[in-house]
Amino acid sequence: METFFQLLVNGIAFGAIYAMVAVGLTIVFGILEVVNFAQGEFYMLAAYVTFLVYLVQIPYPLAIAIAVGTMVVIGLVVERFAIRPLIGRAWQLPILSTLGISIIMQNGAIVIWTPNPRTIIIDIANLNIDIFGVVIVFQKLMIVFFALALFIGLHYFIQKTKTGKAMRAVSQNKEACRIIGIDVPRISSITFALGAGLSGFGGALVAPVMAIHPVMGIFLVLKCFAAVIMGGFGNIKGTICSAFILAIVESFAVAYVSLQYKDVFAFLVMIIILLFRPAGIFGKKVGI
Amino acid sequence: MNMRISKVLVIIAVGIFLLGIPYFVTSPYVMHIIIFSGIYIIFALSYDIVVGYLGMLSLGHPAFYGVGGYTSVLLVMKLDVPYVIALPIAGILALIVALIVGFPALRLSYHSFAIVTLAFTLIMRAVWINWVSLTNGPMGIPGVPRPTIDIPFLGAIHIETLTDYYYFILILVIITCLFIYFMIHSRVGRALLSIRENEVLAETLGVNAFKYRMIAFAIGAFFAGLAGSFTAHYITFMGPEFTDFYYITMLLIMVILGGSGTIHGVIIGAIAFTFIPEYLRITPEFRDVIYGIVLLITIIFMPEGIGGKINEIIYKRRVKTG
Amino acid sequence: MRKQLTVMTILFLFVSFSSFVFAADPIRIGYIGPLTGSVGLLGNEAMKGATLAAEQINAAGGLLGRQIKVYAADDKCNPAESVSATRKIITRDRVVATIGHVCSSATLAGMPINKQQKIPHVVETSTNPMITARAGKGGNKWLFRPNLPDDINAMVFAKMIVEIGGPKSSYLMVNDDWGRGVATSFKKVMEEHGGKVLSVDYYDEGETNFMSVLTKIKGLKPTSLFVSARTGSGVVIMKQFAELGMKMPVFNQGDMVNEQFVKLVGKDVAEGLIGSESWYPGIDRPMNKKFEQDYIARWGYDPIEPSAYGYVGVQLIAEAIRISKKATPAAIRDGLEKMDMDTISGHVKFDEHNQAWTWVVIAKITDGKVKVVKEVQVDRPAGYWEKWEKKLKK
Amino acid sequence: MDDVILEIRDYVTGYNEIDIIRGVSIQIKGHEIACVIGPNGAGKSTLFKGIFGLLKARNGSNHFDGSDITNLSPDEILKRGLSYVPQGRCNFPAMTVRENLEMGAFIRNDDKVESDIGEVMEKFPVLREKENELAGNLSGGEQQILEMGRALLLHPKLIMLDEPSLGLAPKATELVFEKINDINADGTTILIVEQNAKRALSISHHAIVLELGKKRFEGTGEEIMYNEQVKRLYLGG
Repeated sequence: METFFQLLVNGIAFGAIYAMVAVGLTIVFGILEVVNFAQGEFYMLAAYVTFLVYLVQIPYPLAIAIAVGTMVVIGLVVERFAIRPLIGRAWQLPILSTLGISIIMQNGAIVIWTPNPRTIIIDIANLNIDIFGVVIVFQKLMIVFFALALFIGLHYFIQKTKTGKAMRAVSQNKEACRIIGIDVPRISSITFALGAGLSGFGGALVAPVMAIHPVMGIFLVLKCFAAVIMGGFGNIKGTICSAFILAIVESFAVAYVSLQYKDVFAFLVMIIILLFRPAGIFGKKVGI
Repeated sequence: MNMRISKVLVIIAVGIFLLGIPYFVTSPYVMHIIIFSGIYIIFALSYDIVVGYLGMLSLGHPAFYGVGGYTSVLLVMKLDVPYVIALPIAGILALIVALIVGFPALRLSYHSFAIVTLAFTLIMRAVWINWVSLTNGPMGIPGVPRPTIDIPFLGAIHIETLTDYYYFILILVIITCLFIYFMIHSRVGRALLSIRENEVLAETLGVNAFKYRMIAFAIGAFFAGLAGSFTAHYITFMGPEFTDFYYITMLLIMVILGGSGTIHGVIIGAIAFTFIPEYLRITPEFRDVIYGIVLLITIIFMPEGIGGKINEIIYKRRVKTG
Repeated sequence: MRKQLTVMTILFLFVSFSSFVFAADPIRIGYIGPLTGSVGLLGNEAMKGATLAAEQINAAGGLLGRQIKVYAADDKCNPAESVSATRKIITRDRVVATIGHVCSSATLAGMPINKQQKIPHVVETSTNPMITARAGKGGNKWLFRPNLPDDINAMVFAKMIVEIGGPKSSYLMVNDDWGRGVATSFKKVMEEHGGKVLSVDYYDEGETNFMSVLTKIKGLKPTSLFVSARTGSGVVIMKQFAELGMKMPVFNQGDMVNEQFVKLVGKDVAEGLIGSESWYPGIDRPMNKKFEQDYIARWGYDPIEPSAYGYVGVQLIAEAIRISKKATPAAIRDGLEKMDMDTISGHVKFDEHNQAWTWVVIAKITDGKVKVVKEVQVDRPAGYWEKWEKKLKK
Repeated sequence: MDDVILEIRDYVTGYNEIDIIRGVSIQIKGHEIACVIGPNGAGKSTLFKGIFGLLKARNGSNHFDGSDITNLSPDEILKRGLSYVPQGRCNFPAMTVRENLEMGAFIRNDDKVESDIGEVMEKFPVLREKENELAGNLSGGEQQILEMGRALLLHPKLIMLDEPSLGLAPKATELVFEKINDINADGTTILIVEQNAKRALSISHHAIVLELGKKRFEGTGEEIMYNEQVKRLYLGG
């Protein structure tokens, strides 16, 4: 029984991380219609920025803010120079361009920081909280908490604020946006930066409990793709639910079936769902 | 008439040049890279059928390369099947796998297709790594025999030296080029182009888009399988590393920089990107960064690639000269 | 028409490139190994060790009046790349001998090229028994291995796991040729000594989530955990091990018992880790102490196992040249056959399968420092090669 | 009649390398309903897109309400009081009717938006009725009315309507034209493109006939309706 609950808790904690990165992917897809292969790299870079900033004795919460801010800026630059010039041309081009960015960032990280892993050691982050034999460290609790807070904030932002409404509008009908005076490229930039920021937030949060290395993003982002497809491209709630489902399925499958096929479970779930529901479990909504 | 004669002369010259390569290339290392260029020409051309002519971004191509490699290696080593038979079976099995994967995947949206094919590559890789009793898992299969081709009445040809391998891959490259050339100039090719340009319109003209997509996807897999089989019997080793994601980056650069949808462009891309990385005297860490930058710059500034640029120049000149 | 011309021009360009003649002044030695990718760290460390050895030899006047120069080629831990890298370094850099390879699959794919080109190779990090089973007598006479294969390590270390760690063990291994090889040989030896393996799990390099598998292992209540992992995954495993409040002793085959690792996971988490290798820092011999000091002086940080292996690799080639008094590939090969030399990773003398029988060193992390527990000189078990030769025939 | 509010001079525009509008000059006076008719491919929609800044002018100029709007961006043109309702359903299907109307006031930053939405709903009661329904669930006519209502939120001086009755049932068409008349009655100038030429001409004060990117005829609605040549060519007898 302990094992069961421990696995559930593990699944939820990783689900929160998957969801943060996957939501970024899904809103970028919803608005720019681009599958962002570099999303995992934002996660990786943010972890490195957190590490570097923490190294010069800047307190961890501030380090998170700096990491997220850096990712937002990088996101804006990437969107401006590698995505925007390609919008409206062949649909593969922006995807290939994000793939190129991903290769550059990942190998650039190897060049700059070597493949050696780095870590941040914060005692409070690694504090164990033991509830009847089910253990979770403080930082993972924080990750789940911040993820949920972020999703609620994001929901409010998209539903209520002017920029959020404009984002929804762009994802539903770009033509209509232009005739009511919405600056579509500007909204696209904001969205891309937001996606990068979400991913970066995830990276900054896991930095104290994971090893930081150049390929940490790749493994993660593949699962996030699965979550995005399962949730229905561009469907935020569907993506969040799928991310948690995948992480929990993975958690149990690893313990009860096999660790070797860990990366396969998520994809099998995704493919089986696509066979029956080509638009994902939650269906593709119009817009985000 | 004049044009035609000069064309024939050029073809003869190129033919002599290609046949003569083993006689004036003395370095085994350069021969090795030339043979690898041949492998990558087949691999990249087969990928271009999917990316360039079909217009679908498949990330599943390395898996077919692996299917081909494992199939012929296992057939030859475990069942003593002659290589001449194992080679086509490798291609056919890759083709069958492509049909099975394509059946659900080609009905999905473009983006889902890209990710599902990526998932397929990862799943196949997991199978090869973990099905130890069949594939020997991550240890790989060392000591893959070099190909022997039995010809009735003439005896067996043993492919052993680099020169032998060179002529063998040359034949395969020529077969692949001719096949693709005739395919794109046939009904199938025209159907594919019409689907790529405007699927809805093509459907209204009675082109069954799904059927032609399946055909193109399967043919691409077939040639990838051949390339995989050749590689395994050339390296004399087969392992799951043959399906690294690294190959996708390389293929994309060859195809996109070369010019997707142009045979000569892709050939140039494949040769250039087999030779350049080998000759670049830079720290290997930088190489992939440079790959990424080249890919990015090509996409942003020259999405039609080198082949496309050449076509454009030729077209303009023809227009000018009338 | 233009396309054929372009192709021809490109080909000519590269062909002419290759005919550059390099002045053959220094003795050229090639290092082939992973310089990029997930095990790139190990290859780069080995290269640093090799460079240090070459520099020391040069500073002492070189060999036969010539300097040594080490060239590097990246095998990316990939068999196809390994073949290219081997051909490249032999043809283009005109090396007279090569050392290297971390991944056994890369070694197995590169070996035939060394044989074909008649260039001796010293493989110093790969541990798959198949490698030397295929070398020497009746096989590839150009390949030599100074470090011990997995199953030999197991004979010493697996027995010790049962002795210190108790009878029940769970395995967590990297899913590659090395991890799988270690698992198989350790399981066999442990069972022979009355141990029981409760579970064997394989993870892919780069994995970041070990929570579930560790939770499962925790539930099985083994008396010890045996991990074969390199530094990167090792860090994540140990962090999550501590996160779950697990307490059993952890044994490691790989790169977790070193001071870089202690820095990465923190003193408390690393405390008590036990590992085995052919080399550890802190072996109490003047030769080893000098190597460690020199390495720190040259590169600014502590050496890890591959650093030592790369160092030994170059020293062996140099010694072979000294023995034969000639720096040609064939002479080096002959020199290696006659090798009888003390190195920082044990005494190297190759047998008929070109395998040296050195020692196994056991070390433990105590108070955040690596402490050598014991060194065990290994003798070849009776019937060892016969067993592998039989397997190879199958 | 009032002063000229929109003046197009020798205007040329098009897509890619092809000119669709090949030198058109039109003057629209304030408070009138003007319509542009012509066969398919005459460039009617292209003309509207060009005026609204969605296409670059290749020659000539557009002046609106005393200022040059040639090649201004759509939001600049909107701010000067020119709104545009394009052809087909051009709204946000996954937003409610109210949200769609709010989006109409996107470029406004004042606090009167709420009351203006109330006014629009007053004018078009069907929108009030379906306030919280998703726009995508509305009928074609209702969506057209929604889009017209949305355009009104910027208090435009001129609205360009591209094929407002496209795909609508006769009854819905009637309703839409009724509302167009209402909007005009409030003092807004209307410029309209219609395939339902007879119906459009019947409410228009001023009509322009385009053919192959050039102006062929111009006159009052009535004149054009009864012009024999126009009748034979475009009105189907």
